[in-house]
Amino acid sequence: MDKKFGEFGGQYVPETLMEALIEIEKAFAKYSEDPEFNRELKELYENVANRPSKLYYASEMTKDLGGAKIYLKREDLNHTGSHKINNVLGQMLLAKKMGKKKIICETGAGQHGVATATIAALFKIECHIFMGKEDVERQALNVFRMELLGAKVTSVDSGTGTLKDAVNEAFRQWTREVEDTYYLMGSVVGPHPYPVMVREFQKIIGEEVREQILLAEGKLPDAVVACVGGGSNAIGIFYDFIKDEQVKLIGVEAAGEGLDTDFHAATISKGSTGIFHGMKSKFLQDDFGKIMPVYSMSAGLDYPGIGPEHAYLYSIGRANYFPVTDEEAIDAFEYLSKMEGIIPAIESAHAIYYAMNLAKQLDKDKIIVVNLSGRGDKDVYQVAKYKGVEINEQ
Amino acid sequence: MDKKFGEFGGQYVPETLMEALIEIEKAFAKYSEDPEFNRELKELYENVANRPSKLYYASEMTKDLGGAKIYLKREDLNHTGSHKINNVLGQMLLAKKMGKKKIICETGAGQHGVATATIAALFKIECHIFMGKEDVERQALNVFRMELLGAKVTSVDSGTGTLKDAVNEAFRQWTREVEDTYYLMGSVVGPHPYPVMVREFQKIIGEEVREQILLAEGKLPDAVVACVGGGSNAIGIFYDFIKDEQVKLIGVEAAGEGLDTDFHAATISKGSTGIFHGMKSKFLQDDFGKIMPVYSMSAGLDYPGIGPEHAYLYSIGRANYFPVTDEEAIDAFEYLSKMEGIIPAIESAHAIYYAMNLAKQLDKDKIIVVNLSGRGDKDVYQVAKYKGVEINEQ
Amino acid sequence: MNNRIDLKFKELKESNKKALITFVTAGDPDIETSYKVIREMIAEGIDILEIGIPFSDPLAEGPTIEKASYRALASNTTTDDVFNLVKKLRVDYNIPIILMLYVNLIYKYGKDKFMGKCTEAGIDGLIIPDLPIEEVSELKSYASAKEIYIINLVAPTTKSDRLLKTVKESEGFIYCVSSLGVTGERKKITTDLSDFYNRLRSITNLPLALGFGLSNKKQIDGLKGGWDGFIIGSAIVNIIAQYGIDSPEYVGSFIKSLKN
Amino acid sequence: MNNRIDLKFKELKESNKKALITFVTAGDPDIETSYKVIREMIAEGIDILEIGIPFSDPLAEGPTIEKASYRALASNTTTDDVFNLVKKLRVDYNIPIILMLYVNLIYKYGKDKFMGKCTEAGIDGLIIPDLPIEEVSELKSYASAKEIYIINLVAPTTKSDRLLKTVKESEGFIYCVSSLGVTGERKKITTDLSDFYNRLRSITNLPLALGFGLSNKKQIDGLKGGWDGFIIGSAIVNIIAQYGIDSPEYVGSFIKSLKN
Ligand SMILES: Cc1ncc(COP(=O)(O)O)c(C=O)c1O
Ligand SMILES: Cc1ncc(COP(=O)(O)O)c(C=O)c1O
Repeated sequence: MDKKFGEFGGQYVPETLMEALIEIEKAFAKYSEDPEFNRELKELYENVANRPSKLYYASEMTKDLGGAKIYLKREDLNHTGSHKINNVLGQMLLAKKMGKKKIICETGAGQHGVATATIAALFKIECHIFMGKEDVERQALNVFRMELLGAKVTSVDSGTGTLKDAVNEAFRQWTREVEDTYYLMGSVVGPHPYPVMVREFQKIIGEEVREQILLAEGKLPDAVVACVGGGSNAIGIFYDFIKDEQVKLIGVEAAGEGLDTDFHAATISKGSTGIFHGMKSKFLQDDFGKIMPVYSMSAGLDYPGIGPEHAYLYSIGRANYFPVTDEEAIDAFEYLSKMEGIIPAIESAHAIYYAMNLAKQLDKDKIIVVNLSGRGDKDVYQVAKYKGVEINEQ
Repeated sequence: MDKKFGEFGGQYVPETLMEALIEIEKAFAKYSEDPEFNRELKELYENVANRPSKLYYASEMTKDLGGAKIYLKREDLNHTGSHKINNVLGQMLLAKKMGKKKIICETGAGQHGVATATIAALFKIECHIFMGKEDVERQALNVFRMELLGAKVTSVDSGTGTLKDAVNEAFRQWTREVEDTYYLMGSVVGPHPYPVMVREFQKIIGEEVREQILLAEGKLPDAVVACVGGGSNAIGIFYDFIKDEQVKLIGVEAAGEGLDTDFHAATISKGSTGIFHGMKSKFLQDDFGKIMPVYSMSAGLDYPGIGPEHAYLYSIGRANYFPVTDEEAIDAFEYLSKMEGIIPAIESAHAIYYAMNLAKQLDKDKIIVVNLSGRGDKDVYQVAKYKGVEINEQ
Repeated sequence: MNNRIDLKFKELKESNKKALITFVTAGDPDIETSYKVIREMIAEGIDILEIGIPFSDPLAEGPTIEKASYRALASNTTTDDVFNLVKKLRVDYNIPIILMLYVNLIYKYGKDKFMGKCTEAGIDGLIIPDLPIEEVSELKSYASAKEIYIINLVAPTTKSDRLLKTVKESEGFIYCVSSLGVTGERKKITTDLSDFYNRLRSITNLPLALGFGLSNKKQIDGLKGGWDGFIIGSAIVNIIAQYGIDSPEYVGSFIKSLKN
Repeated sequence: MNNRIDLKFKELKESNKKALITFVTAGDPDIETSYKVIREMIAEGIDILEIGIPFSDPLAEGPTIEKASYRALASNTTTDDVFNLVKKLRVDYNIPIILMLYVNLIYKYGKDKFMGKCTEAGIDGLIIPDLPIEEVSELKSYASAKEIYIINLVAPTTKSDRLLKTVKESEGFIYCVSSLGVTGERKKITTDLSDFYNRLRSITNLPLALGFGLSNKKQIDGLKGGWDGFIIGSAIVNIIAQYGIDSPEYVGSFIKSLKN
């Protein structure tokens, strides 16, 4: 299996973890070719994740914007409310086949943590989740949710107490108990084989879109748009279209308070090549290679790196990446709510915003597919606060 | 169209509303036979509600309980997270066909309000929601959610400031603007034709279950279990099985802190026949006919009445109704979370609890289908509080 | 034609007068005050008395009468208390007395038992805001057996066919709702009242009393249509809300202002 | 064989001694204290010096060294400051000096430029905890060109084929990780150390230095296997955490206790 995408990717981890990565790579190579594994996975996609997810024609939005037709890939209607479940199902099934008895993972706001805890509960596998101290405080409800599902949540107060530190701590924990523990990475990041593996478990999104759009429109979309944190929902919807050069692939990254401030997470726009969290890719870092604190109101995009395959697609010009600010994302959040009656995850709202502008510039015979990677219930509180609305539940 | 179910039902409303009810009845009679209306509704069920909802075999629960096979009808995976959307789509489409420009509705915790605001946004119809003052305070987030979707929310501080008062106020408002306004009732309650109409828009649940269970098991279930607030998810899953006498129909009502206390909402267990909110049915009332304050930690079951068709099914012995307390529902809430990785609505958890006990008493060749009417994200905060866990989001 | 309501309208018609019908919620703020308020009203010359029985969920009422209902419930006023109040009034007065109440209060009390108590207390009619003509049969035979009238309501929204059906079934008088909405004072009534009156008059000879939103003499004098009576509720209840146990004299002055 | 590391091990072998390799994070709590701590350590007779460059995300470190990294960053210590520190040390000392740092610090600095600076400052080797043998080629040619050793690590989890590959590629010595987990003191080391040692010794003649979790003389004396050296990190960093700018003398006493 190729460990790199061009110059990006690789396995930059402590020696203690290398054999575990090799073991996972071998198991993945074996099972991804195994018809029984694939049958089971398909069943889990259908029965547990609620796949296939709908491809929804956003008629009101399309009408209102007056340009290209907009379709939304409804990953928000998956069990647990986002695309994260696809990857969790794949890796959890793999971990089970490998005979692992324990799962560890990192989580930012808690989406990946909740998805992992959910499937660990179903699979009766012990689950230990690392979450930055800041995030634990901001997302106390998700902590309770994970605990309710039977997981143990450890608050990480090193570094900035956010997602990257949760990853650090999960790696540390993994080195302690690497022999019987599986690290279930939440995005297309980290050392090989994670970026390949997570992409393989997420590419179902794009495969479904192809079938659905051909059925609905008889042709491929002109552009596919997705938000990019680590990049799993984006690669998931892009992958099947990479070979179709006419389909524009557009990733949207979090510009937070703006690219001209220190408060953003726009890795491609403002980052540079580096090596971190086991991979060579693009990172936000200072001149000496220190990883920078990042910011986005969207916890799922609040990460200083990006998956190596995206760095590669960007380097060869196959995909483009654009920044969208907090404020713009909130505009889109409100717009989609009022226009289609769909409250998007604030992550996904970044992609929606870009698509709103793109649609206006394109003719009516063009088609844009946006990955609605998750639902926004989790973000309503934060948006209310941002808008200055007092919420005091009792 | 028959206005009564045996002695139950009818149209006990102020004269000012009668013509509106007649107009709705006529429109409903016309459109429910109209192929175009039904085609549009089917499309909305599929594209907007995300139907059909899965029938999920709860293998872990079944294994753990050691008795009958348990299937869960996954209404929690519908858009907006519960069965409420089915009814809202049906009535909103009807209102649109009738040329109504404004929608009013009541909501308890906010499920029906959010569903209505969602579809009103999609349909570009003005939406005005009445919600008890107590509920507005307890569910501030849902208020913001409805407003985000473009609805106007009015806090009702008369009476007990809860669901029944919201219904009262919605009726009052309707009398003020009855000519261009459609009252979109959230359950199989109220005056004719609501109980019939809402049932017709919810019966898709049971129809799907029949098809799905025949496919999965080659036979009908032995019991169908659903929680009962007003009774719409219950009638929705029961209706198609009423003719199959061998299928036991079981409604589960909220026993709150216990039937021996004043804090419950167990209408069938402890209520008596009366006339309220436009219908003759069973109600919790005092000796003089005053409606009693009710209690359940589950806002969706916190209603002093029950739909007239349930009162009828109970009176003829076709369906049975059993009480489940707050504490038992929380047990089931935690059990399902840990066992299947599904966090149920606290309403649905009442049904789950009953099914857990029933399954243990039945042989392994028996089948129970439980209506998982909604997802529990909305309830996590409250359950945490009940369990004494401090949640302080920032 | 022994019902006091019929006799009263006959008497008023003969002297070319319109009926003044006034409403009070029994037990607001307590049953003793209600008794005194009613005595004042009768002393000032009202023609028909309408007594409301408090209900937990008065969904046809605006905030004024709704709150009166809650105050009366807070003073523990029951249906039986209202029967006793009427009995006490009957010691001194022969005025037509109508109860206004929600249908569940009758249903739960027992339809037959309730009507028996009405006769015993000397009640002449019932106004039941949540009992439209379609459901009147629920109570009609029980009421008729005890010679109690059920006063039907018609609204500006009521269409011809149902209007016809309603007037056919009516007795005593017809309660004509002045405008859309619930009870309560209104700044302006926008219904075309002369049209409403004419539609009704063309199909019935029964007395037509107008209610909902009426609050002072000037407003009433300015109303279009040849109405046979006017029903005043919230304006009185507002005075009681303001003065509580001291309200009888204020209500009395208000009634006087309506009569002049 | 001009690298100071090789010379040191040759010298130690000849006198049948084991190497004492000690670690300090540069800039913790400030670069001046680091300088003094190092002078003390050298004065007390350590054999090889390992200097850590602070990093924002030291994911192979336990809390002790991790926090040292944050303290050093808080005092604004940069890679250039560390080069200067080594240069200053080289005025007085010829001890082998190894930098411990995360790969990104080299990559971002510029691989070629970084190695040049190392030579210029007088650095002999690099320990890069997140650069396993699979990725060593990233830096190998740059380091070799400047005669800087890259010290490879092996862990108890490392299997035979990779062990073989690693020793083949190694130079200077092999950093043998005593147990699973990150850096930091351990109450007990449960790895079968004699087996670990024998597996390595059977395939290489390179010096084998044991690290991770070693903290005092008694513990080290009790360890199984014929290790050629021991690496002490967290135990020293803990003293610095406790005494801050006053730590040089305490570190000195600690080193003395190890030597006796
Ligand atoms: C809804 C949603 N979308 C997107 C993301 C970003 O992750 P990725 O870029 O891996 O899709 C997250 C991460 O939590 C998420 O929850
Ligand atoms: C998830 C859920 N289930 C059940 C109910 C109860 O309503 P009904 O009895 O009409 O199904 C509600 C009401 O809000 C609900 O939200």
